[in-house]
Amino acid sequence: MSLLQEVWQAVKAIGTGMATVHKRVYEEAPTEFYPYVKPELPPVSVQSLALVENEDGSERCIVCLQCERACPAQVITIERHRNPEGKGFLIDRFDIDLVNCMYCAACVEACPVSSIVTIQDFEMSTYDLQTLKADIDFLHEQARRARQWYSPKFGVELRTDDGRIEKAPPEMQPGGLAEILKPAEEVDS
Amino acid sequence: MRPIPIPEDRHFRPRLIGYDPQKSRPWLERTVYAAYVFVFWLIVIATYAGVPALFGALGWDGGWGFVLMRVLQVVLLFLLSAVIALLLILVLRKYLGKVQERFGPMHYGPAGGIQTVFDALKLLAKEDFVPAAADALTFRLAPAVTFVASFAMFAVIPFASGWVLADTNVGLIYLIAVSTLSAYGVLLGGVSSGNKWALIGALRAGAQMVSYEIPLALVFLTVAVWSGTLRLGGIVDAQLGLWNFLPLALPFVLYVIASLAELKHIPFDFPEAESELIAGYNVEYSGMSFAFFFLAEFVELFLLPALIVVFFFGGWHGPLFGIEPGSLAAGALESLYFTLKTAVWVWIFLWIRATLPRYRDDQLMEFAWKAMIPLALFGLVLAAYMRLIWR
Amino acid sequence: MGLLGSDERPRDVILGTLDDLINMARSRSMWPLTFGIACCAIEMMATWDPKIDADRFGMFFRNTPRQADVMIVSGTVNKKLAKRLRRLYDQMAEPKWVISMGACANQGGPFRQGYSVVEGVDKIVPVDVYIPGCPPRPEALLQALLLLRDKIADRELRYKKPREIPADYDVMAEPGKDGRLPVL
Amino acid sequence: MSLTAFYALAAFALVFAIFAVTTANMVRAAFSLAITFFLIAGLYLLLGSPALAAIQFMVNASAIPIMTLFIIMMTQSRSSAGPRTWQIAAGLLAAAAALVFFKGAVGHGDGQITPVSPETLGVNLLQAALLLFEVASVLLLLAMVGAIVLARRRAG
Repeated sequence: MSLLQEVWQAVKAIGTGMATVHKRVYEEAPTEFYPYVKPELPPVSVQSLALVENEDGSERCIVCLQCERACPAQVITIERHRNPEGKGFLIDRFDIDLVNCMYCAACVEACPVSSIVTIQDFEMSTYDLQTLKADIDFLHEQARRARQWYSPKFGVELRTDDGRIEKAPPEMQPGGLAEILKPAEEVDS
Repeated sequence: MRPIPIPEDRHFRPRLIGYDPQKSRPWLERTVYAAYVFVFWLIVIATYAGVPALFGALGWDGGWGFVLMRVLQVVLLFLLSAVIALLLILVLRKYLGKVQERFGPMHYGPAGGIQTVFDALKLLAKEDFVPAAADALTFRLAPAVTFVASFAMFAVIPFASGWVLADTNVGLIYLIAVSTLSAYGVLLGGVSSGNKWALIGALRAGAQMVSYEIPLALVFLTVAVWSGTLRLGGIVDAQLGLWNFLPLALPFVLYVIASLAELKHIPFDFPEAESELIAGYNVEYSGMSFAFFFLAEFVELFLLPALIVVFFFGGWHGPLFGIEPGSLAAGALESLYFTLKTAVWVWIFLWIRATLPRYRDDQLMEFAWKAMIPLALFGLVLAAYMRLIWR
Repeated sequence: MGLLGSDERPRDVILGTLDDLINMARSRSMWPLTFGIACCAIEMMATWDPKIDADRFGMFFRNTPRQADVMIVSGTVNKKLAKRLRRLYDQMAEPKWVISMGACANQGGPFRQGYSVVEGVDKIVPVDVYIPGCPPRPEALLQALLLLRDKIADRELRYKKPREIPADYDVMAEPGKDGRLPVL
Repeated sequence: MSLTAFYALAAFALVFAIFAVTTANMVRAAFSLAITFFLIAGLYLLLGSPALAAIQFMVNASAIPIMTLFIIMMTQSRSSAGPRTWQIAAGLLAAAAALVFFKGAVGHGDGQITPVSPETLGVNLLQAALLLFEVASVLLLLAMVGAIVLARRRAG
């Protein structure tokens, strides 16, 4: 009898498995249609780097070399000279080697003025590696193309349609809505 | 300052070519499948009714004219097997995708309908490579042998009453012989590749196919004993009152299991177990030779379910709605019934493939020799006894 | 790279159309080789998961290099692996393409100053598409695969051809302190 | 037409048989042996016995060469030295002896082919030739037992 029972168990198990598999057919697939629909990434997702300018077009970067020192992969090269008319420095060269970059965002953490930021542009694949040797123009262009970016000091910032830079509403900030709304809810209850 | 010039265009976007569904469209998918099945049906009608009618009208139905007619029919059947492979690969990929909660191929052609055509074209144009360690002649022959072995089964498959190439009275023995033959190409391909994975895969394939040949042959004999004939048309006609899967339930289950093993199909896909042997016996094959292995596999995936239908599910039988049997319309309708019944069984085989994991090699052989063969012998004796009592 | 002639040949009507058709078929049925090296390989697997589903574009993995069209180099290639990588590339049947995935495969990435790291897989095999990132997102890999599709479909006229790199296995292994090549 | 088919089948069967015994590559030898058996099955078909042809196809042309291939794979011996001179001589001698022995059968057909149905074959096998049939099965059983004994001894 135990043999028959074993056979029955096996048949039942296979039947259950096949029924489970068949139910999957009617489930809705979670597929994003990537090249047709561009996926929305969370604002803190580090896909590429950019160098933000101020709204009036002046340089936000103060050329303090903090990012160059912080970079673990040593992909940032900055050359500067002292500003002849006033204090501070002017940029001669600001290169980020996006080929060898680890996208760890240590430079973004280190930046005191939130000039170097992370953006969510992941479509950086290329036929030619030289397109990824980013100079300052390219980094600015990346920032201008981006609709939103992130730095730890200012949080998520948005570029509006008329070119102004705004701080994102609290629900868009990282860990945002939950953290901000929690005390309020506690007060309510 | 900068030694290497940087290109102007830094951003590359993939072109949005291809059919853009944005969501799955089940009706479109079904239309594609139906179109393939319709082409299949047309070819069947052309092969078994069109060509003989044409040759009869021309008066070439004797001597060499008859040979020419048969050659034309075989060419049409080759076309048929290509359609089968294109459809079944597409259905397999889309069905496995559905089961895994994703879409299969869906952007090239309506609902991905011509994806497999692109695959076939690519394999045609790809380099066909013979490794230095291989025995070139045997290496080249093996895919052809594999394909011919599965293709030869078409000779005795009845698509409708009288729609069969060779309605021989030894059809069943021929089937046993041909299905033994399909181990050949696999063995030859594996041995001649000069590759250890191919050799192990071929060894496994040979052991598995030869072992499961025996229960398969015993089931064939059981059906022959029950129906009292070795002719496939006769077996179908003997099922007019009652389809065989009811009285022959045990041989039917054994047949399904053994044909899964013959197909080298999950859960018995040892010869090409990807995680153990890279691709098994066809590891060194590329381009067209590999395509022929693929073609043979999917033609078998059609033929073995077709044999299930012939042996156990009444072949071409179905309601004829008052059409006179023997006419062209009746034949077309019967072949449609046969095709649809086979399609259901192909789907069940794919379902099994989507569900079960792989067996273990020694368990497989143990199962064949210690369970399948005694049960098949028991089924044979039982069928003979039942026939003595009831008929 | 085309079967029926090189790109330099002037386009004629019949062969040109046939060549276009074959390139179309090739571009729409690219089967990558299962060849994962490092953390990028995890993202490579994720590209075929339900969310991204590269199988929509007719791509699925083949385990044997003979039947594969695209090699995705997904991770750090050290000098010992370089020889194997080139061997796998040589085993692939023509036509074949290479995608370099992630910083390590592109130019060595954070490990580029290591003594054992190959600084860029394009020193060993001709690379068609590069993906930056450490590791790149699955969508980025899908983008690269589609860029490669466009490149193949265009008969590579618009793009610079990757340079042919000779299969000189000896340069891939650095001699040891005794001046002899390591036994691989 | 059947005469043409007969000559074609016979000629190819001879060619492949000669190739099977002369080639040094054992895989090719096994394969051409199988082809020879196929062609002989075709000859049976021409003689009006499809059942015998199918059985020849099944046993001699499929099962036996597959076993041979299996043995070749297991022993990893891909090529042999090829036939030696004395082997060729012995083979020719055996062929001549066979020709003499079957001299009476050559060229004595009356051109009439009587088709043999599977029923006739089965009835003959189990009535007239029952003793031979049983002796053959006992022989096979002995071979099987012997194989098992050999395999067990090596394992123990």
